Amino acid sequence: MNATINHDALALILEAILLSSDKSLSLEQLEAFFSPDEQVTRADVRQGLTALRTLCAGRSFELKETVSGFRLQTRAYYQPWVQRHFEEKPAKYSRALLETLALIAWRQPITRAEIEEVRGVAVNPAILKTLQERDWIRVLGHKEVPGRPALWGTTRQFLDYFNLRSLDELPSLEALSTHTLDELVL
Amino acid sequence: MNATINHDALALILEAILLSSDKSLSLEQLEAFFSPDEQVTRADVRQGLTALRTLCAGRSFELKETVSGFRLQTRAYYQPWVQRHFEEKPAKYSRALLETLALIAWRQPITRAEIEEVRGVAVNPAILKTLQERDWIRVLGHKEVPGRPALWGTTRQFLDYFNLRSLDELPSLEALSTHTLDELVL
Amino acid sequence: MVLPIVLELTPEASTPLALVWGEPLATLPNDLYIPPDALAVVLEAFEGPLDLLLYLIRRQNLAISDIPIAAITEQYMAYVEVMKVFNLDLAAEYLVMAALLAEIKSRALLPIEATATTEEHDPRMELIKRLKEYERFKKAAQALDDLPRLEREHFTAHAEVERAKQAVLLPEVELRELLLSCQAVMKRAEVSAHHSIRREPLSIRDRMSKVLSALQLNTAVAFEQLFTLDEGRRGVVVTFMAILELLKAHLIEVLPQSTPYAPLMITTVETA
Repeated sequence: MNATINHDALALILEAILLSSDKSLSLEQLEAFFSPDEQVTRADVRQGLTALRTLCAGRSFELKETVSGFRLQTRAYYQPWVQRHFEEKPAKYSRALLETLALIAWRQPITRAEIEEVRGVAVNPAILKTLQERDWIRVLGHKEVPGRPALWGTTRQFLDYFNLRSLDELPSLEALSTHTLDELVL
Repeated sequence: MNATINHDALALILEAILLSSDKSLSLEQLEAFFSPDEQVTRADVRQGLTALRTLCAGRSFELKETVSGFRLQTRAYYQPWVQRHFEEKPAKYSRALLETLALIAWRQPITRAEIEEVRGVAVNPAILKTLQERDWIRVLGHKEVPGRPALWGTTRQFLDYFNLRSLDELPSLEALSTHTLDELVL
Repeated sequence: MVLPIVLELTPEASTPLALVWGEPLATLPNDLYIPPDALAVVLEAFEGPLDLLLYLIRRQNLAISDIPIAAITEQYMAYVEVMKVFNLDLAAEYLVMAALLAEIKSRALLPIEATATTEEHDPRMELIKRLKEYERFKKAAQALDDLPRLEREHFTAHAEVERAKQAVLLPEVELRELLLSCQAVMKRAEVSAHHSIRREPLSIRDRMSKVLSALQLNTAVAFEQLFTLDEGRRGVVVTFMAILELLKAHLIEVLPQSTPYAPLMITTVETA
């Protein structure tokens, strides 16, 4: 190795190379970043990487060796913050979903057929699934009619989400049909 | 600010956020990475960034503020090595492209005819297309003359790419021209 | 025709052309093979007539304002002739400039009084102004190119993130939205006449759900256990009505008593 480069300086060069790379780099690939007159051997690269690993102690990122080589990656500790890069903007729920949820809230226990009867259209099973996954609705039992359809109702999580202590706090259907929304104290 | 986070810890969180971002992030955007109960204010983010700048001393990368915010970038010193990510030399821009871009940068808003007037030659449409595809220039409006030609100006991406916080950071044309005349008389 | 030019033609592109232009142009045989791109390369080195003029002026270490117009015009015309000789697709701008130079040159030969009257349209001053302006932007382009930039001096520093679990942000819903939905759906249902919406106090509906869920957890629940005495008389009534509604709807049933006055056991309806 060239006398003008020590292993700490080499570690920083490797850091710059890895930080500007979009993929992992093998020892061989890293070696190729140096020109022949720099006389950086594979052993030097190895030592440089060891020095780099030490340099990264106490930083937000670490040197990671994978099957395809080396890369710098943020430490698991920072996941909660870093994660937000990948959070997608929440979609909006469809009108069909909100109406289904409203019917389950005000008319529980209610079967899917009953929801369909009021809404006048079929309920997409995906809607019930979404609402279930959100823990807002659950099956309370089964109606004793042919097919034993599930009876849906809302959950404690539903009340929590909407800041309600009980379903009594929902405006009554009478109030809904005779008053405009603004008149209802929300 | 939450007592459990100090500014050095915050600096490392900001480091992780910036290292995992593919674009510059503004103070506002950085602030949004923290949940309300972390109680990280914009002033905290600012202090965290100052701490991060210090933390980067002696590393291969630095904190850079450009027009759209903050990013971490490798230092110019590492250019000879980092450059080799490219199989070939980095894109060298033609004089025609650079002159066109210079006219748009210093003289915006400017029409194509005005560019041609100064340069004394027609502007190849491919140049404007290239500059647009790089997101360095955009149409700011149209000049109220026959034909309503497009008025060109530079973008934030242009400033980001050339490490500028604002157009004010471009060298002044006066400085450039006096320098030129002295040189010419030799 | 004066041809002082050929070899040191351009600052950048002289090497490949030396072979072609080793001899004075006038002696070039017509059938000499000229690499078709050679002159194009030369011309590409100039960004137009202004750039070529600047080059000619600079070569003589002159300030723009001191242009010896006659000499420069001759040199400029020589270039244009070369371009013509090689049948180069000569940009019209070069010819326009040639005409301008010729005009300036001929004016210079006129008596001073004749030119003084048209001073505001002095084409020489105009040209000098344009040359200075162009040179300014030539420098600006160079200054721009000298700025440290991404993908050359600097690279965005990027570390990988292990994306173990994807956080999905769920849509937010306001109670107001839910109310609007309910209002909308009810209105639609009322419009279609054959649906009569029974209006029951919500508290009974709520209690029906609670009773059903209590029965979900246990196979059978004592009737008394379904009541919360703390709720007072109204609560008891509501629960009792809920149980009656559920019985009416055949959602629950009362198990047969094993002995008289044994506790009433309530269970969900099981059908085979």
